[in-house]
Amino acid sequence: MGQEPRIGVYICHCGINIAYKVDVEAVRDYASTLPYVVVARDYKFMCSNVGQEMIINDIRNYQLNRVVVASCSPRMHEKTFRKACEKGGLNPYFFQMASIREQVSWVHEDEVVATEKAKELIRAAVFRVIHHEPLEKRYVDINPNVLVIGGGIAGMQAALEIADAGKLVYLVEREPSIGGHMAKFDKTFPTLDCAACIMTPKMVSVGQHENIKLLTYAEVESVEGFIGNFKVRVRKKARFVDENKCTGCGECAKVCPVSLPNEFEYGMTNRKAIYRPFPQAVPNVFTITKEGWSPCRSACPANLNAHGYVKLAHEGKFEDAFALIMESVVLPATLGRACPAFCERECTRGEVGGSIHIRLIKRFIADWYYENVGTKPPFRVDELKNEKVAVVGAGPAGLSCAFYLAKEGYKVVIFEKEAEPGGMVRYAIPEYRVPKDVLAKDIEVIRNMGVEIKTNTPIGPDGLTIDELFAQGYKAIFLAIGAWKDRRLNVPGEDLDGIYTAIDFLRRVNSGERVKVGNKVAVIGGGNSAIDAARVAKRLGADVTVYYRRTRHEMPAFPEEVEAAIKEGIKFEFLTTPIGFEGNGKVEKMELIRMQLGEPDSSGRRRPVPIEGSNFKVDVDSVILAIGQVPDSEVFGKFGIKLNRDGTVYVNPRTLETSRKGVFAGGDAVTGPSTIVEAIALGRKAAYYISEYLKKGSLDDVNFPSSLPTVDKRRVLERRKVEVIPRVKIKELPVEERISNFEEVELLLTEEEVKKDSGRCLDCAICCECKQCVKACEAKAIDHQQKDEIIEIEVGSIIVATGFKTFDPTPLRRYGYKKYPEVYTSIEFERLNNASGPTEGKIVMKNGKVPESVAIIHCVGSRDEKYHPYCSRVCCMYSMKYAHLIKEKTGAEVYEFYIDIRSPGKMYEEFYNRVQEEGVHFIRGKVAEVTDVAERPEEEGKLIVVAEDTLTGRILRVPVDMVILSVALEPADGAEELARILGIAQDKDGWFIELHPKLAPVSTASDGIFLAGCCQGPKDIPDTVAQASAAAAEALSLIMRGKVEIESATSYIDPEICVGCMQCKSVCPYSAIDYDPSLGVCVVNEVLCKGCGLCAATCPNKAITLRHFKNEQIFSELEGILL
Amino acid sequence: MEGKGLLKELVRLPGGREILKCIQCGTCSGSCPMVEVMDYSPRAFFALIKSGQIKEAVRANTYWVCASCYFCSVRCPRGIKITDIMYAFKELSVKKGFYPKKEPTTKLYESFKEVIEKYGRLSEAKLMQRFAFKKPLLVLSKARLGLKLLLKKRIKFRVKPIKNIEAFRRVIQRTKELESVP
Amino acid sequence: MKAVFYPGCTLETAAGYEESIKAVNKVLGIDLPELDDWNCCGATALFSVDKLLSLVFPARNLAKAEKEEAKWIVTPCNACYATLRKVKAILRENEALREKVNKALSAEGLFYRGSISIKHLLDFYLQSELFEGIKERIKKPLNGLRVATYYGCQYTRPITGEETDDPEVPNNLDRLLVALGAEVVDYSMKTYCCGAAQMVSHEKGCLKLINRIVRGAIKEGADVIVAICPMCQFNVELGESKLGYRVPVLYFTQLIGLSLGIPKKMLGLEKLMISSNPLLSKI
Amino acid sequence: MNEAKEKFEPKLVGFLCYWCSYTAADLAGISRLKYPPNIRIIRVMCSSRVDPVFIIKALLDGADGVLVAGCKPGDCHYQKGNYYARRKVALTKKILESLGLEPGRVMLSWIPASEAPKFAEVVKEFTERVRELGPNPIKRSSFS
Repeated sequence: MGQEPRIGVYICHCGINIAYKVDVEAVRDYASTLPYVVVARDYKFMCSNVGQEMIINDIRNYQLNRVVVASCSPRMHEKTFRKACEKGGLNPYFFQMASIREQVSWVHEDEVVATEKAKELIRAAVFRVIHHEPLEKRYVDINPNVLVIGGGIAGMQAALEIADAGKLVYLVEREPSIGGHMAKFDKTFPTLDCAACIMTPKMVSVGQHENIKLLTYAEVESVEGFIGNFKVRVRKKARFVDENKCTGCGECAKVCPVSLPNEFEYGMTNRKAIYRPFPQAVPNVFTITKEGWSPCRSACPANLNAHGYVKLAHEGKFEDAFALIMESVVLPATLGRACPAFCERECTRGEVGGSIHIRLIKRFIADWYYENVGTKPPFRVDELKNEKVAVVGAGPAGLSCAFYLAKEGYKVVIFEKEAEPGGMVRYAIPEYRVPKDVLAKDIEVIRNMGVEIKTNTPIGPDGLTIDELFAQGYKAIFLAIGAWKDRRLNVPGEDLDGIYTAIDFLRRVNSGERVKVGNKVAVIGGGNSAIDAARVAKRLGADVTVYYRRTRHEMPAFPEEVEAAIKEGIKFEFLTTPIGFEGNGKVEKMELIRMQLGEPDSSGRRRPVPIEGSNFKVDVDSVILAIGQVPDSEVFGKFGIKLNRDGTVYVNPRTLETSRKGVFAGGDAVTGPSTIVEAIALGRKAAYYISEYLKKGSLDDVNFPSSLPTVDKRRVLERRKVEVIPRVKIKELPVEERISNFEEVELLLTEEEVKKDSGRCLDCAICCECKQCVKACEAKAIDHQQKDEIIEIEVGSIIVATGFKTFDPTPLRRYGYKKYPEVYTSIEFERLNNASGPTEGKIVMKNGKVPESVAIIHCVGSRDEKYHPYCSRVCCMYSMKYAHLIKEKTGAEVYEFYIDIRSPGKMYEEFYNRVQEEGVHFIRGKVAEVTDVAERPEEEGKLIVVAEDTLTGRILRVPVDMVILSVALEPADGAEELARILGIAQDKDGWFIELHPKLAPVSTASDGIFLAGCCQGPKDIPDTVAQASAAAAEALSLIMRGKVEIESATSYIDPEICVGCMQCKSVCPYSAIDYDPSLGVCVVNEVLCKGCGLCAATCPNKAITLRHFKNEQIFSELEGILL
Repeated sequence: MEGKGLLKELVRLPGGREILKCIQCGTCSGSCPMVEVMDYSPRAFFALIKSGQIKEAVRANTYWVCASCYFCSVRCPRGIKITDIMYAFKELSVKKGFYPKKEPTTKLYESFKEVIEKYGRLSEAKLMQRFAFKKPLLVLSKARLGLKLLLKKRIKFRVKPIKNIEAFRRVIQRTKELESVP
Repeated sequence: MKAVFYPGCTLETAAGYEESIKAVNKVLGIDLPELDDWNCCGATALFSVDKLLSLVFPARNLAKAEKEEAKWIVTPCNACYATLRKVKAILRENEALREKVNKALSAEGLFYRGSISIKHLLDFYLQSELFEGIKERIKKPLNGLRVATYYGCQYTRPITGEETDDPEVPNNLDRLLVALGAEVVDYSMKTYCCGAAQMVSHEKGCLKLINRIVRGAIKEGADVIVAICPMCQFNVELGESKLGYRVPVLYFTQLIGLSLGIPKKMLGLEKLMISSNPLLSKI
Repeated sequence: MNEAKEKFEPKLVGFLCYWCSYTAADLAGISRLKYPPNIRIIRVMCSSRVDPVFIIKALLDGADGVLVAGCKPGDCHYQKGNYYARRKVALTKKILESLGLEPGRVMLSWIPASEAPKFAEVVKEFTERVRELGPNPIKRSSFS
């Protein structure tokens, strides 16, 4: 403890802030009775010079060696009083502060209680200060870089001030351009000078200043550290345009097919998905709004960009649409007919008028292309490569894989056992669904890409082997042998004549054979091939019944196919299954048993179980078994390729590699019977991995390009009001015609219908990645793959200038905002009046007419306890600005409905007078409501503003053409989040709190963080700019100081006690503790130590003390409290 | 009755203190369906009180013609429960007996009270009969309507009191006793 | 979930409200017993002249309902609805008054706990299961009928925390009628006051109010104004005949009845002063 | 006794981290929020400095309850000190139970700098809770 403590205690009245609750004299008298207290005084303002002098003199006169001040919070004046002690020749750490304002007088009602609490806190401080020790000062260097958050007028001003002083500024703005609200204004009050004329040059100089690092479309994610040394992480959102390459020419926007409400114009106009908020934007570059993938695209197994080609179709750009399709799938014309169209099931339009005819649009695009362009591939081979790849099987999977490899430049040969390529599509899908010539064109495109198809060349026993293929120099092999082997029932009589398997049956019909099915045909099964077989048999003139062992609900066949079958007069018998066939040589009778559904099986469907004794027989001429297929794959087993139990080929699910190196597999051969589009998807995936394999030899760290998250339909429907538009009706061949032939059932959409239906697209993802912009961009600036990037910066101080947003008056239903089109918010009117706004500055109504009378309603959302109790400060003035502009531009009658006119400011009152003299009607009364219900003839067709003229006591009904709501200012979105990140405080209304309203108006409670502009509270442009300069000055003065004093409270390890267990070392967040092996103890590196005290609390032996927060100091403080 | 004293009393009324928060914006008056038949609009009425012209205020019919649609209360930017204050005034004025004699509503409400205290329920017919004693002309003017309603079987002259009318009257009696004790 | 019905004094003389409620409940198989021996709630009038009594009267009904172990007390009248809600709120806030009131009620051996909740008949029908029931039983959807939904002021006001809809622009009745197939017009006068009891003493002033209520409906081309409160219906209909308008004013239960195919006789439509025939022919 | 419980005004000690909770307390003052006067605040730089010994000492010296408050998880000014604080407080509660003291007398709370109302709320709630628990038995015994 050193020499005998001599303590001086000083109680501050803080004007009356403390004195009105705390009996300061009583407290002073009490303090003087405390141990070692030599002198105790009270004074009005201890923080004033006089107060400080008092301390300094007492130190000298009474040889004080300890000082306690009871006043505000240490955040406020601890530094002040420490300095005072220093001046008095005392080590500043011989000082302790008791907060009796923030912690007593301001928060407690009862005077007596408050006084008692004050006494205790002072007692605690006295007890504590006794144990204080001298510490030497510590300084840290100030990093001279500054971060400014927010690129509005405040942020720009601050940034320029600092940059001009030669210091580096990072300016972070979350919008694509700087400029903030002021960039939206046309004129500014009271001088009516044009905002653009002030803003544009400022914005340009910010954009070009060598000391300003501009980070637009970026947000601060986290801030660590202290005054002088902050570490900041900034997320730079992907704008999908290279800022350095983009020249701002705008060609991209011209071709972008997606438009949406323009936020900058508050939805009064539309913008494209690729956009620039306004022509003078800085940086003058474009940005793409991309919210992920549209549901249609995510739903597609091949992730085919339906959104994209639907938009292009709408624009009539069918050739580009075809190219876009071919980027993800082959056989577009086929898919346009026979695809289950998972996309349409997910289409958001489904909920508002029925999904878009995505499949038929694809069909139209393909047919159009073949008719108008031919079958040349829509894109060129990237660059030719030497490697050869063999593909086994010319079905959808094989063709797809081959096509995309060929596109990459590989030499690809397909080996097909059948006479014609196309696999199942060619041989199992009936003509009436996919005509052969259509498939032929689809395949022609693939051939033209350079793919060679060898038909009638099986691989296997009666052909080449895998080894031979490798021997012939093929570097990789893709197996796409499909699933052609029909499952069997294994019941008696299954081998009788007249019993076909579905695939075999369809194959024979599709090969042109006239199959005799007789009159009564039974089809067994519920899958797509069952339905196909049934409909084909129907067309062969038979009376067809489908027998399925489950119910319609469980049928795997596509609902629409089943529908069509029923339409065509095909009968269905559910919950029945054959248990045997009779007849001599040829089948005549079929015995069936009824089933009922039991427990769900592995497939999740309820397993059917036979009902005892429910057997019955039916007469049949032929039976078609369509109970599923499996790959015909044993032979490949022999080639050393691992197979699964069900005969499918085993592959690595990620890379599609088989057990044999260089051999890949996909399609039905891997998945079992599936859809065309799934096969094609696997084909393309295989192509990707094969190509990578051939380039890299290994696929360990290779991954198929990942998909984007799917956009949430709800959000899409909330974006704007969506009215219900029914889908275009499709025409079908009349039933009687169909069943007599194999003509295509579904008829084409006309070009008009395509354009109409595609026009219903809701642009779920906003950007549809149609790549038109890429095509249009000379500068090659667009990069749809761009990702968010995290930028780490280090600064010494931070200026927050995040501004405000305007109040949304929709909840104030009585003013009819959004109900009556001629009711505008003030900020909307700013745009309406702006020369570069939606009407080029003409003040006109939605119907184009000039308003003859306009009402301006003040205090909308301000001075209202239900919304914002505060006055928004700028509304009166801008309202009068509007009044002037409206008069000037239209000569309309203008009515200002106000409660009180607030025009405190240089030349403001004068402006008020001017507007009065211009003949604007000032009506003192808050508007009760705006209605369109006329009571008098002159009110017809107008908006009637109802209010009491409080000066005459009359109730007025003023008919007007246009109403402007002068809406309140509120804290910007995300203010709360930012407050948390920065550790600064918000007041009850959400504005950031300054350290002191008078003495430190732009500082915050966190040292080194300053405020500028409306984020601290509503204010006009002059005040904002002034505050911005002030904040800049604060930051600069900090920089000029070069270093800043920091807490000297660091940890110290007593080597006598330390056992070197290193627990402290393990917990220290700043790795400020090292182990000294020579001594076997831990040592604190004081430069790194930030004095949190974690180590001290952790040390099991209590070998660590945190200076100024030592145990005995805390303990004695406790005793002081609890005595 | 001394104005200042009354102001104190008003402020003590439930929600009464809120009167002092009024910023005279006139939203209440603009929203008031009955404002046209009021001597003073609700806003002006509050102005009288705030400026201490209490006597003038209580003589006004403002609070009596309040139809209690609560529009003002919903819309008041200061969150003043205006309608409730109007009720408080009515009650106070009855207690002190200074309500505007010419205001028919007061009579109507009295008749109303008499009827339900007698029968436990209201009957428009009985109400009108009683009201007739107090405001003969006004009621006479409604005769044609009465006839029309009668034809539509929408008037019942015979009212039977509620079952437990005795118990009900006891409750009323007890209430009155309770009221007499402050 | 037991509910008791609190008709309020004006129901029996209201133009077919009671009849239509009974008929609709019958079709829907709803059992909504009338609160035994209920008394007048006192409405606006009593509140004005006698504070304590104005609390005791409604409290008596609430206490009786609680005694019958009802969870809800359902009323077809806005005034009753508002009064009951208001009294419940006051007695919730103010313990002293609650004690006083219970002292008074003890004279009849009653005690008010404050457990009961108060429902307007409209909200009662809008409970999901009942609402579904109505939808299922619709026989004659009100297609092509343009309706103005007139809620009156006291359905959503005063704000006591028990309201189910926006105080200025409610939507519940709209939902119901849309479900019945009617076309609900964008009606600005939904919650504008009809003048209530002031119709007696200040007819002139009130007619002005009725005028804008009706004009608002006519402006949107409504075939009918739909009311959910006897006082509103009475005033508007009366006002119309004085002002010379002919827009029928029906109770929402009468429209439910029509959509359920209940014969007009059983809905008391003949009691209306403005004939409903024109719109019947429209359906 | 019951009477006594009515009147009992617990004495509470609050160890507040300087960066978040202490700031919140200041803000509560600046916003003139009212909360029970029972709490006495001791400033620590980080909640992790609060050694279980502090808490136990406070209770032995007769505090009826101890509040430890720090930054919200993830916002600690010293990166993750508040997580350590959480463990330390949990540990302390165990010790108290073994001493036969209600663990309810110790409370840990995250109070961000900007959430003055929360601070006031926490103090109210904690004061009530401890009032329910009644006077600290150790103190009682020491007086008997």
